[in-house]
Formats: sequence, C-alpha cells, structure tokens
Amino acid sequence: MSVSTAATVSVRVLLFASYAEVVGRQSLELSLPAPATVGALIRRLRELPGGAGLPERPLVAVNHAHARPDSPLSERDEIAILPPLAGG
Amino acid sequence: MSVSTAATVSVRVLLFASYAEVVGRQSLELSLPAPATVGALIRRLRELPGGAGLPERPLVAVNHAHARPDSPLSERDEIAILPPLAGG
Amino acid sequence: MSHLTTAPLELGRLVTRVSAPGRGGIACFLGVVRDQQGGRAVARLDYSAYEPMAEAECERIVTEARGRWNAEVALEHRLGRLEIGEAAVAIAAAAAHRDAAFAACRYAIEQVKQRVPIWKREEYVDGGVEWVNPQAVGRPDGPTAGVPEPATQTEWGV
Amino acid sequence: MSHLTTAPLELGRLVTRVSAPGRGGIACFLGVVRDQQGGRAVARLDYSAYEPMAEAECERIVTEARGRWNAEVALEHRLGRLEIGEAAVAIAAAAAHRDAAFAACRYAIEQVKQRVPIWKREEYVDGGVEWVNPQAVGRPDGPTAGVPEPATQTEWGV
Repeated sequence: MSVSTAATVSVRVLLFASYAEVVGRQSLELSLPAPATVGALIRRLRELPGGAGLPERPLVAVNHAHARPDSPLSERDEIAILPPLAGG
Repeated sequence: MSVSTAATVSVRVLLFASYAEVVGRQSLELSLPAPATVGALIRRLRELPGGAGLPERPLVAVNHAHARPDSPLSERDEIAILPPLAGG
Repeated sequence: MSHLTTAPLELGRLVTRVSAPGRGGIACFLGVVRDQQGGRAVARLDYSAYEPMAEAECERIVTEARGRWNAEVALEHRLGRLEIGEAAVAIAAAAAHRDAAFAACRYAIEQVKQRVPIWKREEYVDGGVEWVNPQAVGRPDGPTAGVPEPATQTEWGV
Repeated sequence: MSHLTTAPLELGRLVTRVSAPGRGGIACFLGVVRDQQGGRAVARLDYSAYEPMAEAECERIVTEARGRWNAEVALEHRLGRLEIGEAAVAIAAAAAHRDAAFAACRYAIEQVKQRVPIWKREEYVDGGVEWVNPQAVGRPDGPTAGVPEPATQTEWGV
C-alpha cells in the first residue's frame, strides 16, 4: 500500500521474466522520498526480500519508455524492471 | 551458311532485345579467320547491314558465360551480344 | 496496429501491408527458432513481453524508419509457445528503391533486439529450462543464466 | 531448379525452400514494378531473357552465396508481361544468423542486376515504349534509349 504525501512519490513497479522469479513477485507498489529517481528506486528494491538478486543497474522503463538512473519519478508512474531483452 | 575449314572458326551469334531490333535479326552464323576472338567478331558484326547500331564494346557471352574482347572463339561456340542488362 | 500476436506469423500479409505503387523494393526478415542454442539442443520456447511497452517501442521503430528512409515498415513479433522452425519475428520494409528498403529492414530488426521488452524462455531436449540472455550467448552458464549481469544492452536508454 | 518463370512470384514458396532447422535468419527481397520511371508514368512492362544463360548465371549466384556465407538462396525472376505492383524478382536467403542472411540476399540481388541477361521493355501511359537501360536512368533520352553506349556494366566479364 502506498501512502502519498507532499514528501513522497508512490509508484507501481513491474518485474518480468527472470526478475519476477528472482524477486518472487510480478508487481509491487513503493513510496520513495521526494524527489525520487530510477536509481533510488533500484537501491530500495535491492533491499527488499529477494531484491538482492537484481543487478545494480538493470534496464528500466518509466511509463513504457526506456529510462536512465537519473530519470525522475513522478506520482503514479509505472516502473518496469527489464531483464536482458531477448526478442527478435 | 558457315563453312568450316582449318583456317576459319564458325560460330552462332544471338542478338537480344534492342540489339535484335537494331540489327533486324535475332541470330546469324558467321565464319571468322582463325584464331578468332570476341573482339574480332564484334568488328565483323558492325560491318554487316544494321550492325553499325551496335556499340564497339557490347557485353558478350560465350556459351552462356560472360566473356572479354580477347576471349578466344572455338568452332560452334554460341556467342550472345547482350544489351545493357535490366533484370531485378 | 498490433505488433504482437500469438498466431503464426505470415510474411505475405506484412508484404501486402507495406506495398504501394511507388515502392519498388521490399526487403524482409524472418527470425526463426533454431534447433540449438550455444550447443544445446532446443525443444521449444516461450516468448513473453511487457506488452504495452513492446507495442509502443515497435511503433516508434516503424515511425523512425519512415522518417529516416521514407520506408513503410510492418513488424510483428510472436508471443507464447513456439516450435523449432517457426518464425518469432517478421519484418517487411518497402521503399522506392532497394537501398532504403534494406536499410530500413535491417534497422528494424536491430532495434527490435535492442529495445523491445520481450523475453525468451528456452526448453532444451536435455530437460533444462533457461531465460535466454543474448549477452551471455557463447558462454552456456547453467542455472545462473537467469540472473543477469549489469545491463549493457542499451546503456540505460536508447 | 528453374530460376525463370512467367507465373506470379510467391515469396512464401521461396522461404519454404530455404528453411531448415539450423537456419535462424531468413532475409528476403522483392523487386516490384513501380508506377513511374524517370518521371514517366509506366503502364506495364515485359521482361525477356537469354534463358539458358540466365538460368546458369542465377545458379552460379546461388552457389557463390552458399560458398561465401553458408547461406541457402532461392531466387526467381519473372518473365513476360507484368503490371504495376507485381514482383519481377524474388529472393530468399537463409543462414544460421541474420548477418549472413542479409549479406547473401543483398549479394544475390546486386549480382542479378549486374550479370543475369534479362531485359525490360516498358510501356508508358503516354504511349511510348522503351528498352530500359539502367545506366541511362535519370537522363530520360527518348528514342535513343535502345541504342546503348559502350558497356560499362560488368567491364566485359565478372
């Protein structure tokens, strides 16, 4: 459950493929101190149970577009943590 | 009609597409003094009626393979004079 | 236009979609499930995707090809279970001339591999199962294959 | 295997012919009759060939692609009357990976244009008729188009 105040940013996090297996879930909601970035979110995720299996710098998408560690997060963003892509 | 002796080489000549229209025929037989080359054949062709419309150095094939002006001709070779290719 | 489907891909349908009287060259690509991967015999595989983002990335790739080469690109990726020999991705790129068609087709497949969030779970004849990491191909690495190293694929963004 | 046909080309048939379990990449090309040439509206056209040599050259191209890229290439050129939008040439090249497939496909179409004795007679909407000289494209040259200049196409042999 996320709690949104002026001082926090609540986002939805999606995990896929091998990352969903490593962490043991496919989605969660997180609140981070504002201003929040992708990098801060990843650090938090890696502290959660199972989160240490995630790499320090995974591929991340914010609202369906590739993002960078310093990309800012906004309230209700959809953040996807993407294992190495294998399409094609 | 070709006449084959030790001193001549008789070949069949094929003309295609625009060259057949320029020369007014699609095939002919020619005898050339031996030893004969592609270049000598072209010089002879350009002296025939309508032959002046052929270029000095057309594409030429001997027995279904691209040839050069100095390629030798043998008795009964099939020589094709090829307008600029436009396949594909 | 959906770029993802669980149905078998049909290249002819994509060719029809990009054809037009002014387009004289159509370059296509099919990526087909091979019978082996890193020396291991593959039995079958499953593709899965982060679907809304995969659709959006495919559409961006199509738009980029149109802008760069004035080429019309149709692009489909299959999801779900595939057998050996079935096409996983199909691309058709049409342009006035062949240089642009080939360039756009090649661009599309390279960008699909780099940017579109799709994953592949391979089942091997020996009974093993792995999430495929293209960065790890050539060094078959058993059960740890599913725990990737830090991302180098697109250096965080494209 | 005949490489020349008066029937409509079907890319799917060529793809089937080159497919095999170890070949993960299939690159294809279709050359399609455009609605204009050098700014002139094309109505239709006729392809003709020096058929035994055209067959032999196509087969040599296929063999060369196999040797250089370990790629299996299927290649067909249509002859006779074609309408706008119909395919004049179809190529499918399959290899273990896409680099080789694209290289073989591109090689095949370039070599077809350079080496295979095929000619194209275009009929224009304005009533004109020309034997097409690819070397002259871009300088529409009326009735003299059929009288070519000295060959530069392959410098007498390949």
